[in-house]
Amino acid sequence: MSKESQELISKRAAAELQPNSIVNLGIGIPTLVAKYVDSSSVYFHTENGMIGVSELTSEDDFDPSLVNAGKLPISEGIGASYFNSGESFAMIRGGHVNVAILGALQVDEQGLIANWAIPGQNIMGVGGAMDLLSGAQKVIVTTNHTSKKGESKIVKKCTYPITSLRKVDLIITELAVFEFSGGHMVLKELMPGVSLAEVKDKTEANFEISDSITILC
Amino acid sequence: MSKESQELISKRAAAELQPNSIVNLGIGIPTLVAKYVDSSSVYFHTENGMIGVSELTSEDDFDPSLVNAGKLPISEGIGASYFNSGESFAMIRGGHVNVAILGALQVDEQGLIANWAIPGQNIMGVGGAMDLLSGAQKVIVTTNHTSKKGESKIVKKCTYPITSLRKVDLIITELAVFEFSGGHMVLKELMPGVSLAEVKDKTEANFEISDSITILC
Amino acid sequence: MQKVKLVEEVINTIQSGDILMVGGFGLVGAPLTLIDELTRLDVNQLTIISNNLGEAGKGLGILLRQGKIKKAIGSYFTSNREVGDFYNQGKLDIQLMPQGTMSESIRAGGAGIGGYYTKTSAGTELAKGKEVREIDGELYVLEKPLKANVALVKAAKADKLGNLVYYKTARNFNPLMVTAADYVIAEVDEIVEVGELSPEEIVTPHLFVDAIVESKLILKKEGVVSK
Amino acid sequence: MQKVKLVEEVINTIQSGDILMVGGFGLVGAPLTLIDELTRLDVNQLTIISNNLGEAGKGLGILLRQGKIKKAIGSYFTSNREVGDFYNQGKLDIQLMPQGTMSESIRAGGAGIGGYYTKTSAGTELAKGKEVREIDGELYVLEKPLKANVALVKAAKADKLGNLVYYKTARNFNPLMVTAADYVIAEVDEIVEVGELSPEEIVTPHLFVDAIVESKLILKKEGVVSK
Repeated sequence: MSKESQELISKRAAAELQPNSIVNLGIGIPTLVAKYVDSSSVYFHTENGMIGVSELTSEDDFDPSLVNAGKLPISEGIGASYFNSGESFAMIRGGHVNVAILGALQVDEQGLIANWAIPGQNIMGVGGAMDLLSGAQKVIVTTNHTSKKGESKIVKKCTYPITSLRKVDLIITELAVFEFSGGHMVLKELMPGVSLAEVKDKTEANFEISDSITILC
Repeated sequence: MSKESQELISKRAAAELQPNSIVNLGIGIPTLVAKYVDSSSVYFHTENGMIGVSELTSEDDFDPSLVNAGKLPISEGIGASYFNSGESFAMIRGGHVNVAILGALQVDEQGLIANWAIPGQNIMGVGGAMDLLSGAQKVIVTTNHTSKKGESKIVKKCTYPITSLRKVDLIITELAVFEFSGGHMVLKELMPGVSLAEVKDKTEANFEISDSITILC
Repeated sequence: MQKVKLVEEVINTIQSGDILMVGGFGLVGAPLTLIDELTRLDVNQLTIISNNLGEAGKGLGILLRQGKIKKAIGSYFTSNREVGDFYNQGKLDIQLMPQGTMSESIRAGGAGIGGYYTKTSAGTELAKGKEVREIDGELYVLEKPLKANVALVKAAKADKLGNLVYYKTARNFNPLMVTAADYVIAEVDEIVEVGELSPEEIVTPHLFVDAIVESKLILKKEGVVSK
Repeated sequence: MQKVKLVEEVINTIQSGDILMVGGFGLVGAPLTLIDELTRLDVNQLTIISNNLGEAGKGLGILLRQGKIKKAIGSYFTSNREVGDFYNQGKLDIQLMPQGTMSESIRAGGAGIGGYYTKTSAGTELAKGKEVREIDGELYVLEKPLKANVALVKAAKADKLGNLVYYKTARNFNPLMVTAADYVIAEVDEIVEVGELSPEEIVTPHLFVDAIVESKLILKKEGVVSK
């Protein structure tokens, strides 16, 4: 994905975060969201056992024992605290994390997500994805609209193994923002310069179009 | 029970504790055991969330927020630590407490104990007794041999509601010490000045007599 | 977000019919100021999840006398003999739990666990009507999570974000209860600025705490006194 | 009781066929000295419970190359691509678990819980063959406790009794694993006298720890280096 697309998606996801919310960021694009948020008003939780994750101020000035779930160095925000992995996932499963922002291989028109396994390949990792889907109050998917091969990642029905029975709440791509409401997938926003025709063309899933559709700029 | 009997029982129970063991003391006679143990070599666990309980050095010099499971003031031994009730019972249930010393209303010849409820009376409390029986590696019962009415507390079969399916390991009374081995109740020791005839007379349960029976003095 | 509130203001979160968790082992670690304020609140039909119901006419024992409690869930009500009287008169429903099961069920409620198996109480009267299962040759009882509408807890210190640290055995059920209620009110003896508590010493991270009040009543050698 | 031991001495506790828990999230909070010593020990057929299996040829990845590991239980093996190769060649058995389920099962193993229900993984391939139960209208999966013969963990400091404190995100699985093994070896960067750690700051009470060794290898910015 282009740097511009990543930035576009991350910024849009950042705008979704309410002040004082507890947010868990997945690996990849989700991690970038932190750059666009005032970390003194949003509290980042990382499943390896910390709340109050803050961005590194310098790439050289890091503590090798202070990392996020992607094993990348981070720093400690004011008011931060540490806990063990069991307590961390108790927070997640118990519904204490307000928002999880996750990447996806596929999301389908029901809101089911596949983001951990590819059919025909060894399944070697799952990490915290299933727990975050089980427990986070709101799940936002940030993803490229299409795969590297050009296939739509917003599909009618996931063909990859699903991550959870829980349906996601919002999808943000470089082309559009979809919301799930009342069991329907609804196109809510178009990214700057994107036409409805392009979104229809690149989306396999059936979706409704919001009456109040917004064109971001 | 007379002070002498209490002292006799507590001292005998204290002698049962191996150096460096983790010990939980119930309310009543069990609490007295601590007086006869070097608390720098035995570590007392209390289910309200502490390991390293130490005796008060003076009755006036206490901290009202530092109590044992009987809500009595205690002090903090060197190397002590605090934890919440859930963690405390995780230690107990998980088999991390070496010895629990408990009082009893009845113990039967199978080793089953009743120490929380009396038939016909409201059952208003159970506390940590059931958990200690589930999880402690060794359970020692310290009790009067007979009830205030003179009835044997060492019975053929508990008529009071049992506390657990788990059988106790040792019974210490002011008359004798019984051990359970291979499913049998075995008289192991007579307290000073107590005759075998007296123990037989005051014990409803059937018991075997150890080949190596000891007379304490 | 301003979490620091007045006791009189925050107590109104509690409504008739609510399920409340109340921290403390007897008076130790109990939110004495909040309990006191609750006795002045016009509510009833409460379900109280707490290890004890105070003593006769003290702490939660006042609420009992006031007839505000419909049901009590705990492990040791023996310390207040009026509990038995209310129960006998059909004025109070009691759910007695082993203390370890009570604390584990609260943890389960906060940790998104749908149920768990424990050996504790298997084969006893407290397991009556519960599902029993043999696991590796031993009997286990299925226990359910406990959750509440509001939790009233006591801590030693809070920073203004709501991070909490506790004091000695006043910790007890408090760090569990903060995880298992929709709204959590922490009564503390001292409120400090964010950053004053060490990140390694914080026992309850702020995400669990909704409101912080400063204690007015505290436990001293001579009993419960004004601060 | 002398818990402070030499690495070379205490590593012999581990025997072929043992189930081992190894702390750490990648290299962070991993007992690097103990893992290094384990690569020199003549054992095989090990089951390793750890979030990852190191990286290719690093940490637990060396044990894998040595053919000492029979089975790996963890949540994220993707960081060592040789894990897939060994699996495809039938040389390694894999049990993949959601990270929250893995940590909860270790806690359950240490806490005497016979099993528990979680929504995590319900309806997915990881729930295949597992008992599913509907609770309050949602599907939950029954998960079992995890236990081990030996746990190798990393902490920042120990006192000579075995009380432990951790450092930042190097805490991770370590405080859980100490509760769930028959024999627990804690590798620490500093050993202090009993009484030097504050009773309120101790994260792992000493009853969980059987042996303490001082670390020789530590994680620095430039990677794993001698201390």
